Amino acid sequence: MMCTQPITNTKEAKWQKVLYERQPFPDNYVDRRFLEELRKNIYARKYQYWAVVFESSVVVQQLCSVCVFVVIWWYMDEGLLAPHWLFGAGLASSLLGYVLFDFIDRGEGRKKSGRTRWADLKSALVFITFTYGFSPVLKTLTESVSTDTIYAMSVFMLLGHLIFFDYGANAAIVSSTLSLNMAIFASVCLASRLPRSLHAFIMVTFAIQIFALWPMLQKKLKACTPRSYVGVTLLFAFSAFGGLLSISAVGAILFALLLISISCLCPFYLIRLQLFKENIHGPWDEAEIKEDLSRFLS
Amino acid sequence: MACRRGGGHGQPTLATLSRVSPGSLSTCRTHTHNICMVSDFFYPNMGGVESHIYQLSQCLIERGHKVIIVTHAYGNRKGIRYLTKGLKVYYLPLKVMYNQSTATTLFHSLPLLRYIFVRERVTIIHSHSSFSAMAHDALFHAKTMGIQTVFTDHSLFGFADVSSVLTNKLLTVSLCDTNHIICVSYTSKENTVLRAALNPEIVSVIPNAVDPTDFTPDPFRRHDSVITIVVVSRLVYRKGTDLLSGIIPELCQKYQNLNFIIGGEGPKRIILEEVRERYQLHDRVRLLGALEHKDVRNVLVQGHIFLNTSLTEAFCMAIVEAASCGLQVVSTRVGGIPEVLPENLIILCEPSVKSLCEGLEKAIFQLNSGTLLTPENIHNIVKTFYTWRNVAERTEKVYDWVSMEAVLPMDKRLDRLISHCGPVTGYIFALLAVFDFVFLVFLRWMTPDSIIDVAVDATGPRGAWTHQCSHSEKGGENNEMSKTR
Amino acid sequence: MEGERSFSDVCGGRLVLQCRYYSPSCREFCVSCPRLSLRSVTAVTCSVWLAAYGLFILCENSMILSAAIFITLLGLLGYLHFVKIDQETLLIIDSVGIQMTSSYASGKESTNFIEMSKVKDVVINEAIYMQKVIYYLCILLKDPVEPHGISQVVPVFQSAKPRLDCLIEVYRSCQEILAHQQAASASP
Amino acid sequence: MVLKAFFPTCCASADSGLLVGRWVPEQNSAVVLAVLHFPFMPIHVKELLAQVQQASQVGVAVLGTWCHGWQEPNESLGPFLEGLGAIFPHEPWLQLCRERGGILWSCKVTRLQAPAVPDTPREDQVMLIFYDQRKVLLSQLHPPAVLPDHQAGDATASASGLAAVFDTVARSEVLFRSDCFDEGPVRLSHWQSEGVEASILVELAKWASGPVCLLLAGLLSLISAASTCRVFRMWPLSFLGSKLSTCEQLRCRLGHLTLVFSPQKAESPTQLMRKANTLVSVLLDVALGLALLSWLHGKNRIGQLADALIPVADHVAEELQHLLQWLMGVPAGLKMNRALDQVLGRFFLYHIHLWISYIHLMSPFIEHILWHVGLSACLGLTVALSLLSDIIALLTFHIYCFYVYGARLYCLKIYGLSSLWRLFRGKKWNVLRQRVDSCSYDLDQLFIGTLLFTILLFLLPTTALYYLVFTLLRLLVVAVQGLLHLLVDLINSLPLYSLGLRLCRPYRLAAGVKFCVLEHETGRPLRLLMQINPLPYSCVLHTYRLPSCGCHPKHSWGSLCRKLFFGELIYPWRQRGDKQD
Repeated sequence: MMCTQPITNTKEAKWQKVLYERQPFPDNYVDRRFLEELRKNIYARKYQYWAVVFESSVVVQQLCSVCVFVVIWWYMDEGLLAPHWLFGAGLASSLLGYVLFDFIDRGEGRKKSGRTRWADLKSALVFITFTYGFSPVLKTLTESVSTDTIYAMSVFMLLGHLIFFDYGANAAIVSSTLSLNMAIFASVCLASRLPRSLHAFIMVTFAIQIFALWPMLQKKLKACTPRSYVGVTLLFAFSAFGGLLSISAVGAILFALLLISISCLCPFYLIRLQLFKENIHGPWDEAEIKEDLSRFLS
Repeated sequence: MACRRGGGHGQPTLATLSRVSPGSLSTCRTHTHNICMVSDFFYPNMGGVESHIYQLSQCLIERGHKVIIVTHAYGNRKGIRYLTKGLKVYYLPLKVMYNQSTATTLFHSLPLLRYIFVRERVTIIHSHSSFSAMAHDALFHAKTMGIQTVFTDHSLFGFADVSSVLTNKLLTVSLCDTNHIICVSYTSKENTVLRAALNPEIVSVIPNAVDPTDFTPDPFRRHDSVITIVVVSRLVYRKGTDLLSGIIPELCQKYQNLNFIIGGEGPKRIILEEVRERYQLHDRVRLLGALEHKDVRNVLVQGHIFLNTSLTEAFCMAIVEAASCGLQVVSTRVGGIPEVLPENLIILCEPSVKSLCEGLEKAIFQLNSGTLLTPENIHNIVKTFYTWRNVAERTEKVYDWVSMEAVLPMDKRLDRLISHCGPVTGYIFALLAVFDFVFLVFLRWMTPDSIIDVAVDATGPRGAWTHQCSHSEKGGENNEMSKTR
Repeated sequence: MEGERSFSDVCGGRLVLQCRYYSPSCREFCVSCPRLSLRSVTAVTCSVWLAAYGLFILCENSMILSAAIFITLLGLLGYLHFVKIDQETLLIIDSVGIQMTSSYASGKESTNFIEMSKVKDVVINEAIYMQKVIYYLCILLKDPVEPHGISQVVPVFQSAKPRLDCLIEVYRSCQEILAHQQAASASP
Repeated sequence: MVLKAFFPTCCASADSGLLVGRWVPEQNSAVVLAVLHFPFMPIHVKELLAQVQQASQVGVAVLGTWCHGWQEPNESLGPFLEGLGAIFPHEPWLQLCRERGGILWSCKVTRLQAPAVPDTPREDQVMLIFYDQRKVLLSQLHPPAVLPDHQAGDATASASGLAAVFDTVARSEVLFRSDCFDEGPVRLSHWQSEGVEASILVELAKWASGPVCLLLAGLLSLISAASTCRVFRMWPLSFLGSKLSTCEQLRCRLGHLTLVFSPQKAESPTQLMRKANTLVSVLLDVALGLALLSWLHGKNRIGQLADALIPVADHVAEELQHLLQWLMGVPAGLKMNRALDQVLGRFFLYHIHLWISYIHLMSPFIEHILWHVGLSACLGLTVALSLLSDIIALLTFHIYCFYVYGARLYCLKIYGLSSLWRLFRGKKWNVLRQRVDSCSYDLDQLFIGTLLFTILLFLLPTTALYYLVFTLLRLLVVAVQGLLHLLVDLINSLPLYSLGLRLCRPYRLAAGVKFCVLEHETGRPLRLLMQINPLPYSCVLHTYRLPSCGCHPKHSWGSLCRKLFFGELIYPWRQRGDKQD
């Protein structure tokens, strides 16, 4: 097709990648230098297996906390666990965690955020009063709704909590607020199924402890003392496993498999699949701005 | 807009055309084409694609082809309009979905497009801009109807995120059996070839052009007591407005006799205003807001240095216009920009505040030391680079090649779709192509081509316009009005 | 002189164009569609009645049948009286005006007369109609306030949309009369 | 240019004579108004024309001669007619002739000023246009052309084309006054207005109408003054006046009557038409009202009605009670919150209880009230209807209350839920930028927000159901009232007089003219018949419909549905936000 073009004196004329000169080549000429600026995988990262495993422990933690919550709820629903016990345990553990929270980094975080103990006390009071005040309402809230609906809703909400939880990745869908809200919603739904309003009250407080306060402590642990963090994770995982085992063996097995696959297999596959990555870069890419420009506006 | 180029070129071109000989420069100019430009973007909407289509069509009309333009209705501008030299524009009543691009179902536009292609006896469909859904629809239908297709890609696209992956897939499908593709720069060609997995042989590079008579220098409009930096672009992220917001305070603090003139509108305008507030630069940074295309020159000639901070560009018209107005251009080294101007006319920097500031300081130093070329020289150099005549000639060659090719018959087309676009997408779109074909057969049965009136040519060899036959029903006063019922 | 020629409309149906030249200054063009065929009427009626009968079988209620009959009759009357246009006439009289008459199948006639002093020109124009792009003849009315403007566009032969050849026929002879008119008004 | 001769059909059979008419040079057409028969004295003719001219500012002149076929055509006639041209100099000079057959017409135009060109091609270009003088005289062109100012004689120059012809004929009415039977010096033949006796009656009516109008106008002014005095300005009355549709209707009627009986006469035909329409609609209204009145007060129908009314109200209340019972159970198997359900149900039941007792309290007076209401029908059917709608509004007041409570509750829930849903997603509504921003809440905020969100979400179906049911009831009532208002508006605004005119005298309202070509043979002038093209009924309605005065809900269907969904109050009591805009 292109032979119709009289290609003259290409020998001495050398093709340049410029548009402002008439060059003795047809418009669809393809030079040797075509696509020579093509780069591949310049931003690809190399992963260390154990590092990835360590990172994956966050997911394990979250799964475990959801599992623990469900287990506890089941115990209370069955009446095997007296609310006072749970309340006492929760109170003790949260006090312990509170002390730990400041002890780990010797109060730097508190200084940075400038949050006083009075504020903590206040919010704690708010939790308690509101939950206690609303617990009768919660009790009668969903009695006309069928139990299956409630279960489906809370499963859905807990899944959402797991999906939207902030595992430290900067993706678009991550929203810690949403995940926390979904968890609370689920806990309220489940609590409204419990026999008495005291149960409901305690269930919701427990939900706050395990879904709101515990991850904060985790973050700090992970930041400051990774070793102890790993230990805590293992401990937590085993406790969750045990709790589940006491309810149903099959569920426990499946849960254990899930944890193992997440913490061991998935990192392995990630590193394997890295080899097949092919990411094209070139002059046509939209340049991203490296330095932060907020300093001009602050 | 329609009366930018006064008539008068028409007759001489026709004369040369009439006594063209086979041995002369243009190899196969023995016959002319009926070209149909399809794009969602056309006047009254303003932009690079719009002016490209308009100018190219005008030059092709000069060279004796028949050109019509098909776009979607803008507000109450529906039906059929005539622009300068009888350039006929169909504003089709299709729904606009997202920034001036029509919603596509791949089928609903077939009846009207087919009617137009038949009544205008179109031989080549030339679609513009990969962002325009209508252009892709037209390509799809044209292949179904067995008309040669040409596509011009005006934009660059990355490969990183999900959206670009999807759009690239669609582009692959849409271009896999297009006869020829035109890109505006070599970078754009590489990009398109990679995106659509094309054979680079069928991709031509034909740059955009500017009308040098519109952008002439006027050194008396600028005050040499101060140095003025001009920025003309839409104020959006892709044009690097954030970089600009960093550059302004840096330089304004360093040089006291430095002014900025910023033309253009956009969502990022607010950060520029914040910078101006914060550094008290109201007297030195002028924000002009949205500019008409005709005012751009009057803004450009007020400055010494033109700054372009785009983060991605296929072919930056703005810097060519600025250089044509005799300004020293400082620009980021992205996309096709390095190919556009020679080194002595442009200072290329990395897309970062630091590098751009260095480039600007270099330009200012040259300006103060008087080592810059005078605006007239710059204009005279740039004038020869990009002209629409040249673009039209090269596009015409593409048309000639294409018109000698054969359009794939249905079965081959299906094979190509399936083999070329991957298993899943390939089969899906092959199915869609079959549906399209069935729909076309149905339409042909409903209204056979025989009962479609052949339109009276306004342009082209038998154009009522080119030989002013006023007694034919197209001549006369009805050429600027149309109705849609 | 009388002329009767057969053309087709944009949808392929056949039309008959009759030209009557009463005098050099007065001409009449009459486009007539084929009349409503008995077959289609019977087809529609039968289909409606069958549907009604089906409903009647389903729910034993003879109201449906009577309603169906009533509806078909009313629909037919309405169609003939308001929708179906059999004939469209364009009468152009030099220095008096242009008169457009459309006569319905029921014999009802609606006339629209435009004085020659208001007429600016008669042109053929293109428009996007349904999923087609069609030519149509239209009368441009002068804008009373400023003489070169166009205040309104009156389409001619609106129901029977003839194709271009037929329109050109009419257009030519209209232009003759208009030209004669302009010459006469220019000379005194 | 073609010469157009407008010739009255009534003169087609007249004896030979002179053509009297007006020459319109702009579109070179001759409007023949009458034929002046032989024999005559030229001096008499001239003074007659002078009279006519100064009576009706029209340049009437002798345009030419007219010879009718059935006198024996003698050769002396030709030169004699030529000679007439010398006596009555006119440019151009028409010679209209109708041969024996009756269908063969011929017309000759000679221009004395142009002897050099005896017959230029435009001489033979003559067009005879016949018109019915009476119809053209009486008809009124639409849209009405610019009013020709009566000072200048050639005012019709402004009126273009055919409007000029119409105007000429209309203004030279004095010419037609002269009767062909009275023995004047000259004998004219033109259209004769018949029925003189009727016209005498009309004259009497006109003479009498003046003082009557004055009297009534005085009365009406008194009434209106009374209605606008300070007492009615005070708060409750003015509020009621604005809300009750009866007051609206009365006000509107008052306006109509003042318009009709206003002593100054209508200057333009449209105003005259408007007056006539109003009068007719008022008369019809009162007539219908009286009919209703007679029907009501015969055979103690009021009593029966009153006896029927109380049980109906009771029945409605009972139905509502049953509905509430149903809602307090498990309606349609919906999952409602029992506690809230009970609360709401009891609340509404108590209302109904109140309502029933109220009804029974006032049951003895119902009959008298109805009797007085029935009297109001003599003011017109519309007043009675609007009173009826007011009564309906009063009798269904409990439904309205329920609706308002339900709507308020539902509205609160909806807004709370929407804002809490934003909090649930970790967003918040930015008032300054009018958009949703993301924001980071504290832990306790989140907790309380979610708690409330859950509770509201589970309580929503209950309130929504109550709201739905009572809204439907309310809409039913509103629809009934709307129908009544529609009827009232129809009677108020229907231009009956114009419609009747269009029906009986189609030519009185002319949309324009239409021509039809009479049979034509070559060599003879073209003959057209000009007929009046009557105004279509739709245009009549559109042009002459009286301005309606009703209190409709002003918002469209879309906004109505929106309001219903968001639980905002609809017609008639609006929310404060709506009042502002």
